[in-house]
Amino acid sequence: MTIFALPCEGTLDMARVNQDLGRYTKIDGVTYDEAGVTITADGKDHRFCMTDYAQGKCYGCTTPSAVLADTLLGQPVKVDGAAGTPPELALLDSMSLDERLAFWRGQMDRCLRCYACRNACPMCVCRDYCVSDSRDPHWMTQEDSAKEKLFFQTIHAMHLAGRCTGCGECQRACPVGIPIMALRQQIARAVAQLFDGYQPGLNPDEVPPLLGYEVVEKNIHERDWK
Amino acid sequence: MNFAYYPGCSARGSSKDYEMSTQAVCKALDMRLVDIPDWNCCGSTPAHAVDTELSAALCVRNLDIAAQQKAEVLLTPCPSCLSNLRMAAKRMENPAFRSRVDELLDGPSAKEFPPVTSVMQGIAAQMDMGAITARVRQSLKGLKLVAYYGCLMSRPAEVMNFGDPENPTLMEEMMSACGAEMLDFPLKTACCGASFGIPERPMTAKNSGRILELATRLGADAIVVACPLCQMNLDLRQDQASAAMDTKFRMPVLYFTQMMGIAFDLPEKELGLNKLCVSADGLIRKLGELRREEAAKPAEQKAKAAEGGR
Amino acid sequence: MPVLNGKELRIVGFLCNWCSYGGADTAGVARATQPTDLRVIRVPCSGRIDPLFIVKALLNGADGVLVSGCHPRDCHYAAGNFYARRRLEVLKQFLPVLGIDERRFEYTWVSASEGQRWQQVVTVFTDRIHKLGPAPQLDDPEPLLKIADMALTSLRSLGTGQKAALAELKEAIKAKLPELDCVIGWQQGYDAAHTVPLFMKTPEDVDKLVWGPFNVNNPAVYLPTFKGKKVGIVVKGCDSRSVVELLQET
Amino acid sequence: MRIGVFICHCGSNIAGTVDCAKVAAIARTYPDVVYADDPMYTCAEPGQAAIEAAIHEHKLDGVVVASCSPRMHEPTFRRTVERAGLNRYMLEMANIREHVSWIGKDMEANTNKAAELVQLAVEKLRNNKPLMAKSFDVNKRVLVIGGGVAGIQAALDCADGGVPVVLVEREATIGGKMAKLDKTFPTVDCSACILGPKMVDVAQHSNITLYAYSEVEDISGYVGNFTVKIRKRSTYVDWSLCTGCGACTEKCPAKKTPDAFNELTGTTTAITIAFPQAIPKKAVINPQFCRQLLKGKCGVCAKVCPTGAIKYDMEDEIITEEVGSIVAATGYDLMDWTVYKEYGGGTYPDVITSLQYERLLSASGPTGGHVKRPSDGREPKNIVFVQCVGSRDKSVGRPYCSGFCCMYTAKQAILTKDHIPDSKSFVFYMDIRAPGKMYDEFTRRAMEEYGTEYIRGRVSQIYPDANGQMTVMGVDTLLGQPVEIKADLVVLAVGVEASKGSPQLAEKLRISYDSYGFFMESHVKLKPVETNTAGVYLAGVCQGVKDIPASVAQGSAAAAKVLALFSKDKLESDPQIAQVDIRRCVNCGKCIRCCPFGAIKEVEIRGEGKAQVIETVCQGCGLCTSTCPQGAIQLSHATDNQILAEVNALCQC
Repeated sequence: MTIFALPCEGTLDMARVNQDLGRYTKIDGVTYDEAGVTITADGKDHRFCMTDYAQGKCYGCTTPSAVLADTLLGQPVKVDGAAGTPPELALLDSMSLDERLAFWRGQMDRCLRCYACRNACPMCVCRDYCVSDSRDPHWMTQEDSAKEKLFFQTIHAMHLAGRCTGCGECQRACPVGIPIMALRQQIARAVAQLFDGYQPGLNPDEVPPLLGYEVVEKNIHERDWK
Repeated sequence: MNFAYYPGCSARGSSKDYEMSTQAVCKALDMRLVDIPDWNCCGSTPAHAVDTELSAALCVRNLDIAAQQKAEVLLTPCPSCLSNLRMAAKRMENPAFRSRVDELLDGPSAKEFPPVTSVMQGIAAQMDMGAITARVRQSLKGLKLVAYYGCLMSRPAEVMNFGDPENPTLMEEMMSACGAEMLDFPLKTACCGASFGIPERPMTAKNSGRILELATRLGADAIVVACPLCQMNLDLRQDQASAAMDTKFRMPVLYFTQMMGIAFDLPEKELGLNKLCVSADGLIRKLGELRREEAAKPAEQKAKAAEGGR
Repeated sequence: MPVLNGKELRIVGFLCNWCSYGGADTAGVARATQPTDLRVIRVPCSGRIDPLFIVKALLNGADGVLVSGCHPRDCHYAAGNFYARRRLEVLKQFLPVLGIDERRFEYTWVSASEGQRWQQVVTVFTDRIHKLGPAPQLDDPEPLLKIADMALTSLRSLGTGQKAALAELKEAIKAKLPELDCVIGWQQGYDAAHTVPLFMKTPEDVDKLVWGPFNVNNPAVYLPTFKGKKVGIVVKGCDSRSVVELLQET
Repeated sequence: MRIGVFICHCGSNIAGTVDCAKVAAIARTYPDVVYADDPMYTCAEPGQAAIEAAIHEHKLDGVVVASCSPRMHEPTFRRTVERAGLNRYMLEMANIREHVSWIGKDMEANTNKAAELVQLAVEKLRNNKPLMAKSFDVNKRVLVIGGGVAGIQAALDCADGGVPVVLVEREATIGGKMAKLDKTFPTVDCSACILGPKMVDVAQHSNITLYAYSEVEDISGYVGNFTVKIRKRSTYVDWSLCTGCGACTEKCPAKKTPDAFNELTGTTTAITIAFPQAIPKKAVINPQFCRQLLKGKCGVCAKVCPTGAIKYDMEDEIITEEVGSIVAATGYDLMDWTVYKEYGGGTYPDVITSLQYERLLSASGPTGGHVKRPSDGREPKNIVFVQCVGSRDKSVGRPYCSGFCCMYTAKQAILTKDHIPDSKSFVFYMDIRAPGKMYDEFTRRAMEEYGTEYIRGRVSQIYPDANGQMTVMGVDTLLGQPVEIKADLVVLAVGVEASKGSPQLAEKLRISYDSYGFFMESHVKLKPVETNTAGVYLAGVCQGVKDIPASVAQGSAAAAKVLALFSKDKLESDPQIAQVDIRRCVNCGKCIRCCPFGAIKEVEIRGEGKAQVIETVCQGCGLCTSTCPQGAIQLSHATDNQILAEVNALCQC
């Protein structure tokens, strides 16, 4: 495999872009400037500045240039500071346990169970053999309930534990815009905390943390039962 | 630095010399011992054998005072007091017991008591042996001593936590810090029989006699102790012990504080050496001669001697 | 079957056959009285326990889930519990984001000889669950809709990448193309404001390659379909991490 | 499916706190359950017969037995259903005794819980499939680890049974602790005389390969097919040439070498043969004391050796052996008694261990069988024996009884009287434990015929007094008086602990061990020789404290287990192993990465890479199943669907 790469300056959050474009019949064209783009739809101009309309992941992105490439053109981009809590996770953090339950209840009611999230995920190796639609093993019913849908999100998140690079395709592909990144982000945070700041997708030689172990785990401690 | 201090009854009576020397030595190590106000007997009388709650109450009252004084730690010279105070504090962890004791004291006592520790451990916690050596003015180098802890200081292990209950070594460390040569003393934690001093006189005499006999045979110049009862038995009753072993012991029995006092070259009257029944004069004389001989020797050795000969 | 209403809560236990199940037996043989809530599912090894079993239980009405295996180093299968330890710990930290109290799930180690310890574990855990009370169910609460605040400051300057060396990149790709079956990238989609994947096989295809803020999707998703083929791929920084992760696993 | 359910009363063990009839009634309402009954004793002959009858009568194709723990009777009931023509894996058990009736008295709660556990079993059973065992070849050779009396017995019995034996001994000679003993209780016959012949048999038996001065380095494989790496430690003597003539030991100048065989009671030479009856009777150089090896000059032994066997440049050698079964007989060591500071903590020369005293008594010992005090070589007149030093003593972390000390102490008291007629022996004891055949009579003899004075109580202090005697202070708890005895020699009956390195060996064998390092048997009462690892058996003290007759008996028992195992040409592999659904497998390799046994390999099937389970290697832990994202690899009898069925049975609101 050969990897070609250019330093990335960010990509647009098309969900929010479309929201602000509103209803239109035809896009006449796009003009670019350094800081953003101007989209002309039905003769009307809409300017979108990158700093306001980038995808959530782009703001906290620490790897604008490819971490591994055979052909890497352009200058490396300077990144200052470490990524903070991503917006989706921050939202969940701000809630109580009961609120979170209610939140997912609401979000899952909106889920169409279209599996776009799964199909867009580059780390979903199962492809046509996803447990969500198999009978053996029979992990899920086909019932269209919040429970089943949230359970599927959990399956996806768990299968990605220690592997998800936070590329955000699942959430971007969601036709109803459910912030399902939050689930992956929570696990990523746990994995980083447990395994010395481990971040997936930086070093091809590393073993994914959940496919390995230490006899003595530095950050996992026996609880006492007194 | 100030320390809350519980002298205990004997400090004001039979073991005045212990009290004096303790005060003097601690002063020399700038540890000021401040009596807790209006303290009372710790119940280290038959009380604890007769009525645990009553004897605990006696201790708790003292602990309570110390707590009101906001003392960080309470020091006491007497192992018997120490063990009673600690026992009481431990028993008070049981709510039922606590409520009964509070009743006896009419009024709830402090939720938390300051930890109680012996003067010996107090000193050790305060400074390392090097610091003690540094304070030595007249090294005990050349003296052969045995440390006798008695049965109380290290037992029960979980309450007293004084190192290996069968083989404590703190007193040896302190004495050798003062330059003395400490002989291995297998009977260091044997019982001197004090608690049977009245009803079982002969047995007491035999127990003490055994200790004196071994110390004499090992060629010790003196026995160093840290317990008023042990001291009384081995010193005041040395003749009885001699009789029991039909021999004549002449074994000075000094408190470790008196020994340190000597090493620190503190005035004899501050150490209450005159209160000893078996005189320590011979010991002092021997020490004097040793030091004079040394003084005669070349200077650099003298320097060494000042370091406590270590 | 319903739990004894008011009396019991639903507590599910997953026990490894060799240590903890034996420990529970030992407790029984010793007639060590325990709360009755726990229902034990016997598995060969704690390593067999898929964390999803636990989520399944918790989402479907379990008030508590207890997992117990052999002590580290004592696993009958050498290392099963070492893997379990990592996975269960991650699960424990994951649960709260779903709105599930992590105290409702616990894992521990009990050996076949530790009947007393087992009694202690069951008693303590059951008490804990009773203190927490019945678990709230996903269907109970009124839906709560909130939206994340996207007003963020970036760690680096964002832009539209107009100065990017696209031309050179195309040359580089063309140069490599002969030895590759295909190179994955982006091309303009049905209008100027959208891109779609581009699979370059000829130099002409390469000319269609575009670069910019509309290159939203992650081409790495197509890599597995090219398994065994000589494939090239154009990536953004984030995409490259997916590629690296895929490399880790093959 | 047609399921039959049997709720066992287990007399009153279950029925006492569970309404078995009610549970049976509830069970009848479960899907596919066509028959339910509550017999008095299901495991008893009539109970099992009833199950077989029901299977025939009601055409059952699955059975649930609710009774004791499956760890107890699963094999029993599997055989039962098999006799009735069902596949043994069409049985499920609900543990309503250890997990229900024995841990609570609340009838209502227990009955409800029992019914639920039965429901779990039914739901699991509905997902069960018949499993067929595969068979594989057995390598009919056995490895015996440890050449003490237990290991020797196991080795000889196996060898006599026609099985080739590999015997590995850590020391330079076999014989273990028994070889160091002078006499044995209760018959007071010479230890060497009864053990010697057995040792010679080992040396001469055509079926036994002996690796002395060797240790087990690594063990891999599984029952029937173990591969063992053995480290032959360097002896610096080529044993193929050494005749054991002893010329080297006479000439060796390093005469101050501590004598390990004599428990350090005497000294020996740097090159030495442990003792006259040693097997193999070969010389070994102790590199810590050999002048040639330390300073590079001496070489006397090389000069005097008539066969030129000395090899100063010899190195360790690793040998690989293939065996089908393993017997662990690693024995014991004495605990480090120097923690007893009140006994001098090892500083008094005349306070010795009982094993050292054996050497002083032994004619082949350092004193030629004349009892002499280590300090001044004088013959002791007053000997005090202190029992339970490091036994039954929580304060030093040794709460267990070492079992045989009471007996050998009595023996040593008797021997002392024989050696020194004008001597007087005292024994401080806690309780006298003499339950064996002729044992109590023996201790009585020590007291009544030999006038040994037994004092019930512990010793508080031992210290040397004036004329080189030891003062032993203790208490006589029967008289309630302190006692004090002047002793010329004090012998401590030091408690035993598992031999050094037992935990490490247990790891290699993949068997469990307790907190003291003793190996864990499969079942305390019913499987005292087996371990939880198939094909690995235990003999002697390594499994728990026992005396010579018991060790010998267990050695033979272990041999019987090995011979029984080897009586089959092929073994059945447990079908409860992982299976790959190649249609679902995407060859992501996660299972291959995790498997602790390397039991999964990648194979090419119709041009596609797929995972494949090596059936004989798979141990059935199921780690792969919980690792595979698409559930393509399933552990038979514990599949996702079977466990999910149980979860769903419990959680379905």
